[in-house]
Amino acid sequence: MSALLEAQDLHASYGGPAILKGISFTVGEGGITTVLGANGAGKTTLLRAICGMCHRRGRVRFAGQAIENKATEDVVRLGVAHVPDGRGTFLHLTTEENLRLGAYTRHRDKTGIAHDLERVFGYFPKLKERRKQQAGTLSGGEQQMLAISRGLMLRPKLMLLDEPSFGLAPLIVQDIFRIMRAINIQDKVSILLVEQNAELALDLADTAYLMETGQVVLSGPAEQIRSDPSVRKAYLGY
Amino acid sequence: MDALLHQVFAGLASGGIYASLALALVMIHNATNHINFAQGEMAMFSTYIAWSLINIGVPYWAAFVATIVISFFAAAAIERILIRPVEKAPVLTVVSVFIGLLLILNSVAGWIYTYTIKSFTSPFPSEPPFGNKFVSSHELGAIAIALFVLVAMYLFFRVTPLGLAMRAAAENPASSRLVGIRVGWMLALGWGFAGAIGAIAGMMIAPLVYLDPNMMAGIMLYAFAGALLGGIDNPWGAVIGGFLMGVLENVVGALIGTELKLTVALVLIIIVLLLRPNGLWGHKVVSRV
Amino acid sequence: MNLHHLKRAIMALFALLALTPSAHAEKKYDPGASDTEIKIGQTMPYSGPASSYGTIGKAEAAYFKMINELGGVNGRKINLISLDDGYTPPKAVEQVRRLVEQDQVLFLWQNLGTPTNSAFHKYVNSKKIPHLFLATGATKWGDPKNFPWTMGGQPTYQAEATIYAKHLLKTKPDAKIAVLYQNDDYGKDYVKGLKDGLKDKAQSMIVAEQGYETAEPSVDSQVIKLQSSGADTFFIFAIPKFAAQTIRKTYDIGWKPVVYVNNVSSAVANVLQPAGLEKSVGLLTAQYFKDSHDPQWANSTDVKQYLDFMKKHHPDGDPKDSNNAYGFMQANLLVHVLKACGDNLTRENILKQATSLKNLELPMLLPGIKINTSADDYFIIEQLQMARFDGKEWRLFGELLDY
Amino acid sequence: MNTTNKSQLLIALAAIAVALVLPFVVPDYRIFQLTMVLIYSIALLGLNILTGYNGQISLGHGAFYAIGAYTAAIMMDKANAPYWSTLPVAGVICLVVGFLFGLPALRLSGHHLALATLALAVALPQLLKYKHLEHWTGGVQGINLLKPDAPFGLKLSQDQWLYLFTLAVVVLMFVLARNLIRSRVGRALVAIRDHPVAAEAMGVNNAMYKSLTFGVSALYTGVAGALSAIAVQFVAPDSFPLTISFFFLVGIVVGGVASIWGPIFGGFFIQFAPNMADYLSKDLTGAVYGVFLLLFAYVMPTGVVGFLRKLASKSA
Repeated sequence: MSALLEAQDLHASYGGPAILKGISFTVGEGGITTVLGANGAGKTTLLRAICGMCHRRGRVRFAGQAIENKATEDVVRLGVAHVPDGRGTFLHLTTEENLRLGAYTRHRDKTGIAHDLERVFGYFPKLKERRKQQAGTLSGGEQQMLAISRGLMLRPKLMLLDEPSFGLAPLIVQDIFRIMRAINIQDKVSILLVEQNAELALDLADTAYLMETGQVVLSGPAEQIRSDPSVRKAYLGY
Repeated sequence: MDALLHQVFAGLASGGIYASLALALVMIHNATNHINFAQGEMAMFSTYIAWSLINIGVPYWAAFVATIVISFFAAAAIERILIRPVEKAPVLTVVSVFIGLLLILNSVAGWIYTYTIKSFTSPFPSEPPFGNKFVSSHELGAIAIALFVLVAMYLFFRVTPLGLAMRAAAENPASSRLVGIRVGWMLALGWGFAGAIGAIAGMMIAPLVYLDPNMMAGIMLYAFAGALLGGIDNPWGAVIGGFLMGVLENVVGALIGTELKLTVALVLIIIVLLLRPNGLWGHKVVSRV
Repeated sequence: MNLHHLKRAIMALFALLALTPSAHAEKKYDPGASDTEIKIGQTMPYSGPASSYGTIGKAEAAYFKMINELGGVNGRKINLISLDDGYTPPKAVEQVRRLVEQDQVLFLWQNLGTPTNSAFHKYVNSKKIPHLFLATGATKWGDPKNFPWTMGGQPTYQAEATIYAKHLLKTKPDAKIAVLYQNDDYGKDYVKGLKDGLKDKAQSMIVAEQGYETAEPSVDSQVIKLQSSGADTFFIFAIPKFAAQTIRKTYDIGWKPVVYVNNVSSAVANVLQPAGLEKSVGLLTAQYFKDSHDPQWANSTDVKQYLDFMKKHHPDGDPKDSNNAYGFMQANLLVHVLKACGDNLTRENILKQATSLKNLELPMLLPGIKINTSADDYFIIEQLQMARFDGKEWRLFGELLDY
Repeated sequence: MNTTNKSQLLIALAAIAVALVLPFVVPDYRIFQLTMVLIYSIALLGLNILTGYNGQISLGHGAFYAIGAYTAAIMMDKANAPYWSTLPVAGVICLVVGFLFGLPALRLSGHHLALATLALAVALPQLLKYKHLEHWTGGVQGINLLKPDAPFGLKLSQDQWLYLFTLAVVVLMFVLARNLIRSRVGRALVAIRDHPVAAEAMGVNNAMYKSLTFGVSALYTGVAGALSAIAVQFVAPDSFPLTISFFFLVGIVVGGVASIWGPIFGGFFIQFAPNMADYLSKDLTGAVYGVFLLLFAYVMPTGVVGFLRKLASKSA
């Protein structure tokens, strides 16, 4: 499996103290990589650093291109869909408008967009019901579905997902993770998943990294990480 | 009764003025979430540009189009150069920049063109239509143009991807970048369009109230009130709000006298806003936390 | 007459003055005066809502610059310190105190605005600083008993309105009157003058009054209301912008009353042209100085002087703006007063000279208007002449009317 | 008392010491200007309590300033009331008006609140000129007042005395404001500004607090207005143009939003920036003032106080 995304010695900050202190990782082409860690470990910043949403230093390559100096929208245009924490919903716009915005970079492709809309409605039929509704009125779970769908509308090569399970009921979380796997397999989208729920994340991922205070402390295939005693104790609770 | 009817028509005519400037306010609001207090002065300055062009012999419609284009680029440049540095500053700082811009435009216009009033050409016939005594051709024409701008703007925001992207950029810049929207350009574009709409408004207003550096002071207040009354995020609402404002002001003046007409009109609007916090036709925003 | 001639004429005047006895009198100075300089203070609305009047101060400064280049007054340069008050009373107080206490001007001159001057009226009188020829037409500036140091600088609004009242009573005693006025001291002074002039008939003759605020975009609504009152005579007491709107609207709605428009808003270029000359036919007003762009004065020497002055010395200003002509005339008047003071440049003497003008004729004033003042008459211009607009120019008619 | 509190107290005492010396070393006309700075800073403090700490934008504080000024003027002119007695009355009247205005206003937010307050500022001059109130307000002509002499036979000029009197009021008002902001009430205000929903959930009565804030804010501005009437010795509708409300807003931005010291700097700006602009250009006075605003926004987007804090934290 060749690397789709590769970061080396990545540092990041928001102008103040360093949040990422030189970390390296890769996301394989077609694979699912997960980053685990406690609150404040720097997981969200890691995703933001890839997309140029904070000050960063180091090397990041995506699909063979250096992106460490690219603006957010240019990284996105290369095919990186970032589903941010807090879901980034356009609350005043309708569900459908939110989805159309996902496909903004190829807004001339009318038939393609229509097709993709149907595809995401296939994954999340709830969204079709809420199509004309203001997105601010959707429930938390629906907004998460909307956020993932919006990312999909980009037809990305890589999706960055920031805690998709956050604040959602277990059943909905399972649903979402099932669909993420489907997206990975059917749509050939590689995934970088940041998650608190280590159990679920390790089930889904093929590779895992463990972060503590801005550094990678452990990495390897998901199975191996799962069996690591310290991880079991700290993150899996058994 | 005839007099009251006449007041209603006069109110509609002034309402058309408020509506056209209100549209520029809606444009910037939808693109940037700000209320641009300098909008009136920008429109005034655009009108002086048109006046200068007409004065050196450029035919009216050529000057009209040229002014719109110049205003578009000038407004976009203002956003890029003057507003961008405070993009991330607290909203009050931005308001302060707007006030600064207002003062600069007003003062520079007075310096270049002096404060004496100038008549401004109307593209419409000088005879009132159908021989009526209620509305002049220009007033009717100005209303028609305001409605035309309204429809164009509505379609732009509702139907085109660019319009959608602009609304998105205003609401949530971070998310917008994540779908590939160049937010900086959306803001500049929003200002550009608002500048262009303001220019149209100015050129329609000036023949009625005459061109002078302070021409927009009162109009801006009414446009602001009208836009909020109708709903600042909705061009239709803002236009209807503008017309309502014009009629309200005239009818109140006719019924209770002029001494307190402004006060009464404003109190009425605030009562409406208390009952309908998003304006009469604004979009209700419900958000879950 | 070109500039060269103007310069020569002024120099000749100086030569004459050098021969007058006062020039040899003992030199006496109060603060602000010296062998080389006369310091004068002024507040003007260079910013704020009344900034359109700022050009008066600029025209006056330009005039003194010209005079100084020609050698000044009795060998002294005029130093006009003109400060912005933004047309707000607190700022005016502050700036006047600066002028008096820090800059130590000899006297104050042409301060603009009723509210602004009102704010420091008492202060300058308690300090005994001459407060001369104010650029406002309120009546209270002519009260030598209570405020001996303050003098107005133009016909009062009330007096002007009284003249209209008299004219109306003579020509149309059964008129039904509608009044449009600016809702501030300026407009209300006119209304008061009109009512005073109509005396006991005011109640019955005035059938409708409508005020407007300067912040209002248009006065269409007021005009319609006034029309519906059935009035056949219409008084417009407004500033140029609203007067032009009113004249046009009155015509457009087919209302044909006898229209009186106040002097401030009677300029052909600034008001009647924007309103439409054909819509202005028959307007009445009272004048005291020449409208520089009225064709009938095109050949008069002083108007040419004025236009020449504007071109050479105040090129940023609009010569059509009657405010500039006003400033030109006022600066002229002041130079006369200062010359008359000779070398006795005390505040007392300045006031004395300002209050003993006899039959002075000034450029830009209508032919025949003479300035007379005395210790108990502080009004400098007390003559006006009625005029009717014929579609091209104001036709003066009748006598000069004193008040 | 922790170290920042201590150093703040030291700065405050030093500032008061300088302020006490000033009237004895500068001429009367400068004292008058400094008195105006103090007066503006009280008004700005009031606006800052509302806008800075409670997050409600007001474009209409000029109205409260005017109400305070007219209260003082009418009391002194019609009832021969001593000047000092007008301050509490002006404050209470503005408190009540502000509170009553705040009651409905709290239903409005953002732009709508801005419009409602703007309407207040627009309507007030009209009311002052209203024919049925003319008897009290003096209508368009306004009211002239006399400046108070120093009491107890003190050998002070009128300007010196009024300055010292104003300074005392400033110190009192600032101490009260500081205590208010550091109290539970103050924390509630900030909570309402930052997390309205959460504040409500935690049992903060938003509605009550917001209206009260409006009232207190108006009280401050009203007291400032009363002082201004005494200092300027004149009130008229033209003393309170719409621009004054805008300049108050600008003043808190320049000084520093949500800071106790900001209003002092803002007061200096409101007082001296127009003079500077006038000094630099007669043709473009307004434009120069506008450029000042832009420069302040660019160089010190968080106001003078924010700028100083940044400098201090960098040097620390």
